[in-house]
Amino acid sequence: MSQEVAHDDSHHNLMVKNKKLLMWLFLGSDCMFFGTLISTHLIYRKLYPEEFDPTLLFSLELTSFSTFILLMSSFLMALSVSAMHKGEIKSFRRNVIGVIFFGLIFLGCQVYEFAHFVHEGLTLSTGTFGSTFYLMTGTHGVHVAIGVFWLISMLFYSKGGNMEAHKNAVDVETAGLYWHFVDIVWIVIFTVVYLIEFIA
Amino acid sequence: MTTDTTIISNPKQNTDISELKPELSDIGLVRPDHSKNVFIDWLTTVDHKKIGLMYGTLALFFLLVGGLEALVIRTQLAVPENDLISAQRYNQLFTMHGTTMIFLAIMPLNAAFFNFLVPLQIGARDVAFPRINAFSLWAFVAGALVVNFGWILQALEAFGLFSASGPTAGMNDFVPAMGWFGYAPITGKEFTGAGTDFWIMGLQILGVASISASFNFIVTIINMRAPGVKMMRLPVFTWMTLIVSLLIIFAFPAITIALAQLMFDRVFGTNFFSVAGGGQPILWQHLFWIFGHPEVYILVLPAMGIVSEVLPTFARKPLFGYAIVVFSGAVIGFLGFAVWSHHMFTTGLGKIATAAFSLLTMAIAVPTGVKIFNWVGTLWGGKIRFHAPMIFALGFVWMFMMGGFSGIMHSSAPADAQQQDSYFVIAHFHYVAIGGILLAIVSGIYYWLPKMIGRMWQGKLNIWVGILTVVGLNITFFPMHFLGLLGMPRRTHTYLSGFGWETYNLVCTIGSYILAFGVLLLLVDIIRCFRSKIPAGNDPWDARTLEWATSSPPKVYNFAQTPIVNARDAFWADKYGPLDRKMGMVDESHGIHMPSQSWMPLIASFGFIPLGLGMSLMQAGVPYAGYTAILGLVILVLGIALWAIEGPGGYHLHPNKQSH
Amino acid sequence: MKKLKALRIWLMSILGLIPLIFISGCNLNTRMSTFVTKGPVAETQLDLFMLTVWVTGFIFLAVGGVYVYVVIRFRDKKGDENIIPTQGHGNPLIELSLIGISILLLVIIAVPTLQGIWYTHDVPDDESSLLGSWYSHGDISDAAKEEPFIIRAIGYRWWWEFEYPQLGITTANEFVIPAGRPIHIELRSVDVIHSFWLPKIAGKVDLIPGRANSMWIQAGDSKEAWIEKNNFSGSDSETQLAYLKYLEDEIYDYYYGQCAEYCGDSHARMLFRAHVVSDDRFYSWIDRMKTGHTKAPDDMNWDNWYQAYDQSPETLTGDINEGLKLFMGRAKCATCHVVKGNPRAVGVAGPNLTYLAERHSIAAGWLNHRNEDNTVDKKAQLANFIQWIKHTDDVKPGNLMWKAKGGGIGELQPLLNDEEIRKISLYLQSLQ
Amino acid sequence: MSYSQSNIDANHLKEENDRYYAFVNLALILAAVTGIELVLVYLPFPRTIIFTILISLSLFKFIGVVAWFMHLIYDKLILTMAFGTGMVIAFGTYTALLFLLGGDAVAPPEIPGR
Ligand code: HEA
Ligand code: HEA
Ligand code: HEC
Ligand code: CUA
Ligand SMILES: [Cu+2]
Repeated sequence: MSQEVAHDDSHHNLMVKNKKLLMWLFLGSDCMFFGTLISTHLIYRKLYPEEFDPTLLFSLELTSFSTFILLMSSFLMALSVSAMHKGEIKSFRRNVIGVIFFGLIFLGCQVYEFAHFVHEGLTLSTGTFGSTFYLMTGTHGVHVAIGVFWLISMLFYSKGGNMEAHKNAVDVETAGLYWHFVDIVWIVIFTVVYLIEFIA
Repeated sequence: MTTDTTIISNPKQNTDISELKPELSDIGLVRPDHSKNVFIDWLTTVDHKKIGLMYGTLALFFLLVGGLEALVIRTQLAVPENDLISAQRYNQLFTMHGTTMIFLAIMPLNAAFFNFLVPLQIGARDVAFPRINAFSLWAFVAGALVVNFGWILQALEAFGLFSASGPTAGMNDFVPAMGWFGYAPITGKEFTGAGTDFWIMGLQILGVASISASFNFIVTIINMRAPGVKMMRLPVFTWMTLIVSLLIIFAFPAITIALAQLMFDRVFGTNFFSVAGGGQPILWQHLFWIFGHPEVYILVLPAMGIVSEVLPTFARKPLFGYAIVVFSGAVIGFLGFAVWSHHMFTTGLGKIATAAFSLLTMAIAVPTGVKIFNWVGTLWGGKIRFHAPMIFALGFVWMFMMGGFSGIMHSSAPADAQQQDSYFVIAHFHYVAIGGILLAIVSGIYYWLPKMIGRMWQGKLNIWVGILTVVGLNITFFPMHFLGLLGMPRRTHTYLSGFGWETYNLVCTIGSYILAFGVLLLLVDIIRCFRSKIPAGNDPWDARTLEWATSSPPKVYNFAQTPIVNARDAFWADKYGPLDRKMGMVDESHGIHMPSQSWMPLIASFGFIPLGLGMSLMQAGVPYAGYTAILGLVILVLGIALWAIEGPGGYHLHPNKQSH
Repeated sequence: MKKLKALRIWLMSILGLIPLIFISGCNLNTRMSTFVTKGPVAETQLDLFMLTVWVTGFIFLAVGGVYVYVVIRFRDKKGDENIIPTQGHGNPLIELSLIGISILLLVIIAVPTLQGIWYTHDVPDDESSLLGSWYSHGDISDAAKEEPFIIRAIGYRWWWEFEYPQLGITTANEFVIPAGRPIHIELRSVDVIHSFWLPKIAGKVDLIPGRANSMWIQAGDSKEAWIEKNNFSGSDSETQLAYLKYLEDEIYDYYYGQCAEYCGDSHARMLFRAHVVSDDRFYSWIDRMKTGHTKAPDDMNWDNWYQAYDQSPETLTGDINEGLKLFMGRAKCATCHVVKGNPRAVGVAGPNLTYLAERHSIAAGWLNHRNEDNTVDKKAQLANFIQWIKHTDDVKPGNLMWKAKGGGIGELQPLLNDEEIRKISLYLQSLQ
Repeated sequence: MSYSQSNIDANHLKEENDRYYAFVNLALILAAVTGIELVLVYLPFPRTIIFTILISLSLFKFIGVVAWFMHLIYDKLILTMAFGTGMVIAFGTYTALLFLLGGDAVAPPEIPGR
């Protein structure tokens, strides 16, 4: 194992782990992905303000709840990264289970929301609103699902004492960054897609 | 450390590696390392040099394909009202010509140089993530296959063996025919058939390849530099690689999402760009060019990097104004994000927006001019040696400048109203593409191929390549300026006589054959170089940068001992500089750690093929295509999962002692 | 002799450029040349273009000159092999001044560019641009008087419709405009993106579905502008005469245009024409387009003709009548085409055919029958009609007249025979 | 190498423990802000004011998560640059785009022609 470290860290000019830098670059790039999606939605809202009235459909309570859930999952994620750095594998596992659990609740809410909306007649091909809304929130949902999947596999991997702070802290941290990013994207979506529709 | 002290002179080195025992990966499979089978070795390689060579070979192949398509286009246009090929075939040809040249020829040619050179120039053993690098290569292959797959169906269709049913029934265009920027709504399923789907899926896959490769290069350049290789000591080519990689990761997402939206429009009936449901086709144009304009700088900055290496070497002077050249490269890159609408001057942007984009576009001339001036400054006071790489580099400066000037003519929006979508645009970007990028790439090939394969060029064929390409490109594309200004629109499969276009077109066509002959001779010369008996030696050109310090071709581990760099033109300083500027060596007595080879990148990326083909064939009504797509997704996910589980592995080499 | 290598290449390249200069000496006064401008918009655009040419040409000579000088002056001479030149790294002062000069040169382009953007954007904002200020023929609505003259260009795959909403007429592929009058063009598309390009009169603007684009054109200078430009002074009548002569000599003409945005298979064959005429001829054209073909063949009243057509078609004899019968009946032409006057030819899927025989081309400008003196070559016209109806799909691959989901003439059972086609064509020729 | 077990214990433990409180505080604030936002939209203030406040609050949450949960303030500058470049380009580009696609350019529903 020591040889892997030797390779991975042989001479990092900036002492930032490769994986971590990679993840941050990916997140920078992901800003453009979500930027495109969100701006497409906003543009069509601006062009056709009358096309669809989302306030009739959206439930702010539900969305606020899932926003809250996601924020708290982020908190737990921060704790588990911290735990990993301290080498407290047990605490790490506890927190990650929390994150996964919250992530699943969020996904559940989204599935419920989608099902409800479709039932109420908002489908992918309902004007531009349906298209942009579902693709945007759906892409976000897929990000959450991938995150959950990632954390679950990490949880399993950590079971047999496979994880060691000096070796795997960076892996956990990378997953954590990803998870937080998904959270901040939702912070933006919550405001510009949901909240501002409700301003009186 | 000077030229001949690369320490690696153990002739038994290669055999040593292959005598290493195969190891087991974390999932218990035998790693494909040190395979005696050449094919397995290349398919599973994670060596950036081999990956670079494969990129280069494939890209040259696609350059031929794209060039052949161009020749058919030119032949069709040689005389008015020609009916050599049908309108549909012509439209497919220019679409595929543009797509092939940009995504399958020039970008991978650049990638070939990135791969081969960047780790060498920064004194690294490999890129930061060798397996991701392999994945990028094979994803590129998968994407190229998907984009071009339609030709097979089109051939079948021509013989009456296949026709579309299902969602695109009745539309038998299996090769895309909507232009390389695929303006909505002609990409909608009311107007075009499965060709568009192949194009969407293919570009999507190519995008994944480019983005993942770029992450890799950025991390490599930031993190893997040898001691002493400060950022401001990086060779300019490496700098340009860094900037281009950043451009890629920030520009490609726009087209990735746009393509996804388009795909949803076609497959799931959404309304992003379909007018009936309220979609605005103009949005596609914005999203495309938000990607598309940075893309043209993605194409040209590596070329500028190449030239910035070649000119100093053959003028025997350092690059004039290194810092400012680097800085202007960055400015070009980031200004490139602020000018996209200059491709849309005729779409009714409104006065303010038109004015803003017009001025911002002009602003790009300043940093570009800085580069030109600094190249001239580099030559000034030098001792210019006219070897083959230099000839093409000098040609680049001249021809690129001409292409840049027609760019400035475009940037004046009212003038552009007469030029947009005419042959004037074609002239503009072929000057920058061929006079610029291609000449620079040829220069790069002449410069670095000896390093890559360890053999030296022979004969004087390069003179003819130079004459024929430069003369050919001018004869082909110079008259196109006039064609455009005399009113000939682009993308027209034929034209009436009597508009004063006949002579020009004929001249263009003749020129294109001259140019093609030049390219053909280049290939001949390359083959001759491969068969050459003259060893290149480590440093055939008396060059300046680190890659020339190691052997030609470099060993798997690049440098037997990681160099410690003390100057900008590290190798030059080592050869001619004062003592305190010479290179040192890192003590690596514990041996060199090499990454293990792996099947997983190959497997994962080949999942893209059934995925891409399945999604597209579904649109053409082929049964079970949907399942094929799902299968592809499964392969992809499985490949990545196994990749994660198998672990990076690795083994140690002791170049100057015995391997363990 | 390494140095000679490069020099030889450059020499060859320059030799290669000579034939190009030859060609460029060629005639620039061609049908769609942007060098020969016939209106203020194109003129502004050309002026700007020439400005960019001069500025970049100057830079080209300056930078290119230095470049060539440097390459020759600093070439490696024999015996220099081991001399290592001074390793200079740059000179901030030179850099900054060159940047400064570049910016200065760009400003020279930028300022007129901004003026040009504002000027070419829409009809000048003045009294004389309003329709009411010059239109003196028949009634127009009060609203129209306060607007510029509007033509709505509508793009179809692969032909053009031109509507004159204020005057209530519609034509296709060839439209008529008065000289010296500013015109606001509304650009609409029904399917994909097209682009309206009339090089001698104005650069292009796209027709984008779902989007309300517009542009303005004007053929020839207005009288005031002409006087100012030529510094003309003389009595009113002299001025009028001289101005008319200018219009007569330089402006009244038949202009060629083309769709400039790729729009599918027959994009190359989506041309159009603008006929620039005097006010009087414009007015009379409007009159005729408004009334259309009041009479059926044989000078019959339409009501009578239809009565005969419905009850005793055999009484309608002669090629033209036979052609019209086919047009109305089996050939289904009337289901897609309007012939103004004919109460039953009201289909709107295809171009309006009113006074078709007076146009100088058909098939959106692809098949031409114009003599140089602006008359119609009748023989060529007949041949073109026949070719169009018979080989619609070859003339324009994929077009909607041939195949239109069961409505096209290519889907007729049985297809029209040669004799029938000739008769229809003769009928079409009677539309004048 | 530099990441030996003992090192972690010595330096990181204290650091991580300090961070713990920052995280808890931030979590509380985030929850509170979300609550405020929810209430805010129903308040009868002028649209623009609420809009501005909402955007600022969301920006605040955004920065909070990025800076603390994602350790940007503790970490190397290069990471902020990597992410920041993406953020700036995305924000700049799409804000511009939002202004470019104005409602006035949408064609009136009358189908062109007829
Ligand atoms: C491949 C690379 C490449 C490069 C480097 C460029 C460089 C430039 N391009 Fe080009 N361009 C394309 C590829 C490229 N382009 C392609 C592919 C298209 C068409 C896409 C399609 O429609 O299919 C296109 C189209 C295109 C258009 C749209 C035309 C239209 O469709 O109507 C415009 C408009 O402004 C434009 C402008 C410019 C400008 C201002 C530059 C500048 O960067 C040039 C700057 C360089 C110089 C000016 C020369 C050197 C400078 C000096 C010596 C300094 C002094 C000079 C001055 C002060 C003027 N380009
Ligand atoms: C960087 C990219 C690049 C390059 C290098 C080229 C290279 C060439 N292009 Fe390119 N071209 C584009 C990018 C490029 N093009 C793009 C983006 C478009 C727009 C597409 C669109 O509108 O959507 C375009 C469009 C375009 C058109 C306009 C088509 C139209 O609008 O109707 C034309 C017409 O002349 C043309 C010609 C050529 C020619 C003659 C070459 C020559 O340089 C080619 C030289 C030849 C070779 C390099 C190959 C050599 C071949 C042989 C030696 C044959 C022998 C080999 C065998 C038998 C195996 N191109
Ligand atoms: C399905 C509808 C349809 C039918 C039926 C049809 N046309 Fe057309 N016609 C069109 C369309 C669409 C065009 C424009 C085609 C193009 O230029 O791409 C056209 C173009 C023409 C033109 C050229 C007009 C011009 O100004 O360029 C003529 C002439 C013409 N049609 C005559 C006829 C005749 C005669 C018939 C009957 C034999 C006929 N059409 C039947 C749809 C139809
Ligand atoms: Cu219409 Cu091209
Ligand atoms: Cu551009």
